[in-house]
Amino acid sequence: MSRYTAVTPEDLEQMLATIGAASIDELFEQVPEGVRLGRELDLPEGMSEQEVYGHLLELSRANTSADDEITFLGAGMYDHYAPAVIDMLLGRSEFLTPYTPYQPEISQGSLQVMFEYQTAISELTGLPVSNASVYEGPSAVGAAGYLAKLANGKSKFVVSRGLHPHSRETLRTLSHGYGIEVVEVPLSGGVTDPDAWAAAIDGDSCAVFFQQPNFLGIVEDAAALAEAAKNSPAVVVGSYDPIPLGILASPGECGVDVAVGEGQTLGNRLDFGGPSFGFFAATAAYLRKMPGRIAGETTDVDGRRGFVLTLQTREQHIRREKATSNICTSQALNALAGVVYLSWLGRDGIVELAELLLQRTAYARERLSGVEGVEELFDGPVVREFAVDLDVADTAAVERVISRCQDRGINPGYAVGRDYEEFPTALLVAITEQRTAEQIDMLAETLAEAMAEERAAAGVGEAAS
Amino acid sequence: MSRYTAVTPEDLEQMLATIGAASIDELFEQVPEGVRLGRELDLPEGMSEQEVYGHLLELSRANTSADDEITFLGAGMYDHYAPAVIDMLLGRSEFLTPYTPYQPEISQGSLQVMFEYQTAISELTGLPVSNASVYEGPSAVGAAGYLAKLANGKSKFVVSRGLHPHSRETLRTLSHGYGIEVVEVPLSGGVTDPDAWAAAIDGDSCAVFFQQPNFLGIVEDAAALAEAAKNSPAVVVGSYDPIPLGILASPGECGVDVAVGEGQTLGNRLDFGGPSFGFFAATAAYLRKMPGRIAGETTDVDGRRGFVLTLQTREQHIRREKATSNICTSQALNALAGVVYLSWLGRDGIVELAELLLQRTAYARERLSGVEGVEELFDGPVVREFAVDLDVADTAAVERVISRCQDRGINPGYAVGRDYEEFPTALLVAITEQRTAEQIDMLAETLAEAMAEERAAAGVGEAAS
Amino acid sequence: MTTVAPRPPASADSATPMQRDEVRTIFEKGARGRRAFQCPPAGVPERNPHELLPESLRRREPARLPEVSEPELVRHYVRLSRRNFDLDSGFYPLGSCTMKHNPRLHERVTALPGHARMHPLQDPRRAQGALELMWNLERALGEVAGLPAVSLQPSAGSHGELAGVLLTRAYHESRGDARTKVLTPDTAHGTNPATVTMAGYEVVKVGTNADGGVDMDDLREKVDDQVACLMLTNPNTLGLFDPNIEEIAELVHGVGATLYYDGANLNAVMGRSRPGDMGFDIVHFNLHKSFTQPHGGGGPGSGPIAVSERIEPFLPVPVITRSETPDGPVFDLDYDRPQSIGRLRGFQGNYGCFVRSYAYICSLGAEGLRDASEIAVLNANYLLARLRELVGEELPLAFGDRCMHEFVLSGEPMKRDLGIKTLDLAKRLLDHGFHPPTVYFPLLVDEALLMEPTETETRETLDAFAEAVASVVAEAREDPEVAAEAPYTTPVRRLDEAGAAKNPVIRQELAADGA
Amino acid sequence: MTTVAPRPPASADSATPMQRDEVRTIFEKGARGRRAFQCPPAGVPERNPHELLPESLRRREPARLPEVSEPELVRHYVRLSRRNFDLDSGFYPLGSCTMKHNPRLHERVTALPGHARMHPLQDPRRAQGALELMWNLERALGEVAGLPAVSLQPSAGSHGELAGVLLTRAYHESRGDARTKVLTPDTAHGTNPATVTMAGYEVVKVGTNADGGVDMDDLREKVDDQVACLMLTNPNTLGLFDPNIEEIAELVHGVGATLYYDGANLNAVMGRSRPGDMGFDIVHFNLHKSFTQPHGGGGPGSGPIAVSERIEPFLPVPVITRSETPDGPVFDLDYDRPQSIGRLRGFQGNYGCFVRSYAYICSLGAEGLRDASEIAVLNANYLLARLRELVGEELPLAFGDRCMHEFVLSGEPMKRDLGIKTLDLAKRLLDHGFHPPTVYFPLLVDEALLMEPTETETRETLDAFAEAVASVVAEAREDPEVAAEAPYTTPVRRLDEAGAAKNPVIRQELAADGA
Ligand SMILES: Cc1ncc(COP(=O)(O)O)c(C=O)c1O
Ligand SMILES: Cc1ncc(COP(=O)(O)O)c(C=O)c1O
Repeated sequence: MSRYTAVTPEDLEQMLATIGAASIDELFEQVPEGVRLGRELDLPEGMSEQEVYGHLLELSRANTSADDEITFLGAGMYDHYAPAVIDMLLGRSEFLTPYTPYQPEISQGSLQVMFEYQTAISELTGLPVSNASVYEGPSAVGAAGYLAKLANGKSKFVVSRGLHPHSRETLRTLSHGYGIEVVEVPLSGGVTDPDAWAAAIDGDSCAVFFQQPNFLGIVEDAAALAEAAKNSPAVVVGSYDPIPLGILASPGECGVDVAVGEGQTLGNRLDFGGPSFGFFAATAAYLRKMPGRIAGETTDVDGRRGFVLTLQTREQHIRREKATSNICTSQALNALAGVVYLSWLGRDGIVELAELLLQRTAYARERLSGVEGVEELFDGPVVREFAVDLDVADTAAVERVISRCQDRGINPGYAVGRDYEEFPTALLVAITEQRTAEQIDMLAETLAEAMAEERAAAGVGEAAS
Repeated sequence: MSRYTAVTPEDLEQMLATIGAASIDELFEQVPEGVRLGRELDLPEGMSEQEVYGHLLELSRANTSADDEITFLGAGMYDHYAPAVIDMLLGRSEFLTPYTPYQPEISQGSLQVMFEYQTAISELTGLPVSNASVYEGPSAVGAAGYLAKLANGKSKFVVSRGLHPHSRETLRTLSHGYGIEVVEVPLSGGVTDPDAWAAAIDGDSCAVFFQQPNFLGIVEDAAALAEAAKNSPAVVVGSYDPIPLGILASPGECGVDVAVGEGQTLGNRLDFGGPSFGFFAATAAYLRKMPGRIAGETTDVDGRRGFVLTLQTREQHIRREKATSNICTSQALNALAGVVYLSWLGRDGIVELAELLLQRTAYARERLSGVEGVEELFDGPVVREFAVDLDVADTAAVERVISRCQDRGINPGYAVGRDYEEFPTALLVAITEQRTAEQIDMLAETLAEAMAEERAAAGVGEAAS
Repeated sequence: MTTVAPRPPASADSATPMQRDEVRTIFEKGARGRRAFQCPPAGVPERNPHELLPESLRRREPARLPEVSEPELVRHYVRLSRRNFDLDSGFYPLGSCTMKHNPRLHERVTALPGHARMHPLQDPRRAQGALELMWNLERALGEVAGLPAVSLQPSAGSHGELAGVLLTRAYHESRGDARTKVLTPDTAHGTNPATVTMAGYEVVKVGTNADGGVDMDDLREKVDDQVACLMLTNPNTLGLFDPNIEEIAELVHGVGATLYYDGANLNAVMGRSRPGDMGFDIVHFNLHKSFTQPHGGGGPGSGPIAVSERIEPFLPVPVITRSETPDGPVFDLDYDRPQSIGRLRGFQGNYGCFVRSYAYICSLGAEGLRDASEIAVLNANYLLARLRELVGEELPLAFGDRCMHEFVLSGEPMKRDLGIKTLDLAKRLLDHGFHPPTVYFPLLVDEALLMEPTETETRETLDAFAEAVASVVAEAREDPEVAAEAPYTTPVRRLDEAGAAKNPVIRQELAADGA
Repeated sequence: MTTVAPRPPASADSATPMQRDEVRTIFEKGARGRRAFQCPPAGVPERNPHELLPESLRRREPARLPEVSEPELVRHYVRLSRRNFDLDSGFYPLGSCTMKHNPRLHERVTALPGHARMHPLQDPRRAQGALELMWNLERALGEVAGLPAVSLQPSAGSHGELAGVLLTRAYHESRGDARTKVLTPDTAHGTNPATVTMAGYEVVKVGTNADGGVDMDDLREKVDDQVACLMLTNPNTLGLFDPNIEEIAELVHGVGATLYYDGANLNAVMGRSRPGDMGFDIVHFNLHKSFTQPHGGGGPGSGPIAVSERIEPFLPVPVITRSETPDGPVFDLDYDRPQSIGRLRGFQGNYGCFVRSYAYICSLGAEGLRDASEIAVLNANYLLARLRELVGEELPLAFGDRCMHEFVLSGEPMKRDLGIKTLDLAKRLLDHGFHPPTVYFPLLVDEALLMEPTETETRETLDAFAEAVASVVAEAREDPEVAAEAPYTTPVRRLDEAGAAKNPVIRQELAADGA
């Protein structure tokens, strides 16, 4: 008998008798013979709990995690500290194991969490409307595109190249289906080229997309980018990193219509990329075009305050082919982590944390720029991430430098050239509150060593030193 | 403001006003000036959560844990697999954070757990009466001694040298207070010398103590040991390893009066030695002499079934100097792990697990006896642990051999000579279900290498090979 | 409406009574200045923050996040959690959702730092464990589906559907074949038609025949060379395996369309029948159903897809590769897939979910997976038999005679004869401590009740549930008002959903402040 | 007794109603043959088990442990857990117990494999992290106590007391001084006299004066050269700091006795006053009180002791040592302590608790510890002030005017004037969602209520509690029967404790079987 099932031989006998069937096989007679498998699946034998644990532990040890090296790798997900309360709350059966709250009377926990989450995201973005989460960052950008399509039916997405490559690719994949063209606007001086941006926006623009801070870590002039779209039909979509929003002008303050972003940094694990959540907030105008679940406040028959899923006529289970999105299962648990994290940080804490990132990032930028063969790529303002340019041959050389650093226990960041042919030798370095001044110093030293090695191997500079 | 407190400056002002005090200092005026500290404690500054986590992580990495080596170290605590359900249940606020269940109406969870635990321990030991836990194994032996003293007031404890050295030492420490003499009975052929045992027991014997399996891992003839005390006033106390009890004759079946033991193996962590729990079971005769909490079944005013702390007139808070023990806070959470573990194993599972240990231990014993310079110390039956004798000079040499193995990633066990001058070169090897046949083979190979090295260094045997 | 509804015996399962009206959000707790977070010192030479980030880029209004101490934070959410019903403490026969037991082992292995603390952009050479796990999971899912290639990327079932329809589009386009329509049965889950629209196709509905299967005549009529795909759930949302599946596949393939398998009901047939063998080209899995992810109150999930040879070139990037080397196998991520539809999201998918489902497959093995499906079907048929025995007249089976892993009862007779609706029954079941089944779905059954017990429930639980349903029906025979006003024992009772939608309050209003 | 007691408004804090009478133990669930455990294969050549372990040593009757599947196991205990009140969801002003917030960080760090998976007999050279942590904790506790040496070994407060009195005995014996008596005030906790007996001394009680302190005349009378020790709690269990502490110390030391500090109330004075400075020779700490261990429903705890120079040689073995080497400090365990009283238990104590309390001390630091005590005292005085304001007549403060971290009210007037006892008030508070204070302790106050709010509670909570007490009193003024029959909203109501003790059923009866 399996440890997860409970049918003893006596149970089986009695249950079959009640059903009036002679065997389990009889119950499967519905399945036409031609499509019965007729053999056991070709999979390994089942294992005991301890063996499965052992196997998964072994696999985990074949990974170099953020516990195994000092990592400055970011580029969309960041090694922030998530407080222990989050583990505890997310581990509670009551939050972990229910389905989507279809029965509000016995789901007030999940529903109130959604309401609180929506409030927190609304505060953070300065926009009045938030849903209860979408899958994650890049697909949230895609979802914003679909909202724009439903809203104005125009034919063109104007996309800053400062938008994360995964977001741009996702947008392209999804928009191919419903037939919207994607036009990219280049960066200039590390930010979205304002002239090219203005020039790309016209009466056919369905939506415009930028990222804040952009992929290179630089803070865009979001208000100006939004302003440029003002006289077009385009929905202005900003993809935001939420922690810097503690100090950055909010989407609402900048005239952004839809603010989305990756929620991993808000109390979620790295988890090799997921699950995390995407947040999705908008101006009131788009309330009834929003994708996904939304919780609303109401009262019960006795006049007690309560919460329900609301505006469900937007959703697939009611509107089917006319729904504003096909999303069903979303990321409720990760969004719970998000609102707990934001409540943990608190009103003052998020400012302090963002200011801390600002200081440490400035320090790291300065330290690395002092390394032989390393210089600042652009000098715009940064909060938590910045790019340097390495004086090496090409992207492959950057990757070798990274690898040399990793062999010394430090992951220096991301090779920007993997996604940007215009920055073949750039390295993107991310800072979190977990990266101390001491570790930043170690990074500078290690990078210096790795650069020296790489340049020696390539015959550049003081080859022999 | 600290993250664990909540008094804002406004709160403080208002609270002091309500109290009618001008300052917090005023509240401390009760403390005579002569004993006020008048300075800050000489301790480091407080740290943020992430910094404390980092510090404790660093300390943990300076330890070689059972995750960092393949360990055959036992001698009282064993590296068993505890299922994940235990972490979850013990992490639930409802079990983790209440105090002792003084208010039964709102403590039925804890109380029913105690009742279930008592039932499980009673089944396991074959004795009708169990308390809800004591601190841990050796002090449970001490507690059994005190029970015997209260029961018959005799003057001598007869103790097998097969009893864990920590238990013997604890018994000696505690009995010194109330003035009972401790007499040790030697081992013969690896088990308690039956003649010496019989000879030591007389009309002054307050209690007799043995361990099952004994410290060397050998299964004692518990029934015979108990039988030998039959015509004396002595309370027969057995200290049992609970998992082997899946197949070993139970204390109840052997005529043992009080069965105690270390509960760590029942779902508790190693934790460098604690917290775990001690179990304490007895024949009905000793019910009203038991130490510690006992839960009992009863009904409420509406006739509903419920549980309460019972027989409290034994306890310190009621009987004060006449109490059967001074124990108050005990090990409820660890006992919860115990009953969950036993329920997880289940009736058939505990037999299967013990039989598995039997087989693997036999295999390991055979494998190690085949290693050059290693032979079986005694050949009595063993379930989960056994001793081999190393052909080396002394206990220090054994410890060097152990260390050489550890440098190769394997901890081969415990140097018996640390506690038994009569077995200076013995090595005690423990097996759990986490030690696979493959790991046992590795142990044999590693031990062979380490022995060869040690003997080479000492100039014994085939020195150069 | 009578004011004193007969109430069930007072119940209280908890030792911390919370007054029913005590509902305050985290924003209504705490006080200005309280905090749970303590910021570590920056530890670097301080620079002028306004030089680092000019005023013009800074936010003017603070985000008014909650201000609570850690104890307040913990207490708020622990108490709030208890206002949820959950699978770990009660039966959850929510049809189409496969609420099977979530082994705690999975939470343990997922939390291992080597999994949980892995950055998604880690060099694949230093992520061999993760990639091997994903590779193994892909192979296992492919074997279960009977299809050769798998992408783990989609984030949930509906995301998998979108991937699948976009794959279909890419496939047809690669052949220069611009099609316009996708067929979906009227029993389909709402995500299917919604997906079709999002992928730029027109939805064409196919009817259901008297046995609950696809109406073959209707299908024959609608299938033509403008049809890109037929999306099917099999067993379908009535819990019935379509006996014409082979013919359906033939028809669809006959016009060059693809056949898409909505895998939400895979829990019925694992190890007994495979979509690939039925002729499906594309399958999505709901790892959070058949492969037991805890559902988290609405996610996360994971919706991998398995595809046939001809669809494989179009799979999303990156694709995991495995090459044999002298040092053993090496895994990598392949981005160089010229025909790929591209990405559907960031990184490589919901890896945390992969770890759980992989652990599940390792635990069960081939036999265990088959066993799971068999017991799921056994349990469903047993529950069905018990309910027929007890309330067969009031709640007849909507279609067929036996079921697969779930079944649909019609509440029509109950409504007609006793005057209580399916919704009333559902609400009254709450007072019995059960989560109700899925209600009013599938749409084609009036007053539908879709029940899926799953394999992890005991016979005793099924009996107790059947008896609870029977007792509600019996009670309604006496007094339908009881159910009509249920529930009585829940933290709140029936909520004004219409009012909520009409006048949406979807965030907390906060006091303005000048700070 | 009236049958229809007036009931408070119905309450339900949980979404899973459990019928009040649904109480089944794990032994009453499941079925023969069910299991949650799957045994791994032995993987070794199989030997005849009966040869390995002869029949004569084998058990005849199986241990009839529960037989449940994993889902049944989880559901049983998750549901059971909700029949507990807990600190994470409610106020717990249990006097003398210091139910302060348990930071979840502590559970996280304790679970790190390098702590949780450490074998206690690991070679100290490979346990440097653990030993350093213990060393650091010893130093910190010593500094808080104002005493030079610490042993972490005792498992709880009462175990620390036993260690302390045995140390006293060893100390006197080392001087050839056989003493027979130990003094304890009548306000002492029960563990004190119980400990004295276990350590082979006679208990001599010392009275309490009108101010709630030690009766100095009585003390002077009883202190003589047969007195081995005076055990004192300071502040005492009335929450009062003894103003004569310096004189007491002088008297006790004057006859050559030791002074023992029961540290259960240390939370009042951390960083403000130190037992060592007051003249105490031996102090026990309850790490599970002042240093915030979660109490686990009755443990585990940890009861380290700090001692003066003259007591140090007798500390239990092993003792942690630190030596400076060229490679930095090295920690070790020293067993070679000829004057030691020996061991009190296995291994080195409850290390898991040390990790938590060490983390706590690291978090708070010097200032934070002082702050904790200050706010504990502030909160207690605030609650006292609020209660005086609201119910000062019915529940007057038993002694003194202000308090330290806790205080004792007398329910005497309430009983006399309103006809409800302290017990009734306590039970009625359950319906308000509060854990009652400690009742009927200390013994010398009639109808005592000992309240300790701790520093981690908010003012709002203290207000709500005070108002709840006031509302119970007000209600009793109307109708004392309400409280007399309370509680009403709990899973069970008043239980028959007398019956339980008279006819003890302390384990489940199981059906006999022949298997
Ligand atoms: C039949 C069916 N198809 C598709 C879905 C959508 O899956 P998901 O919620 O994972 O997006 C569901 C889930 O409810 C379903 O039941
Ligand atoms: C004043 C006092 N002394 C001693 C103790 C005993 O401590 P422990 O329960 O840790 O054994 C307690 C605990 O309740 C107490 O309050």
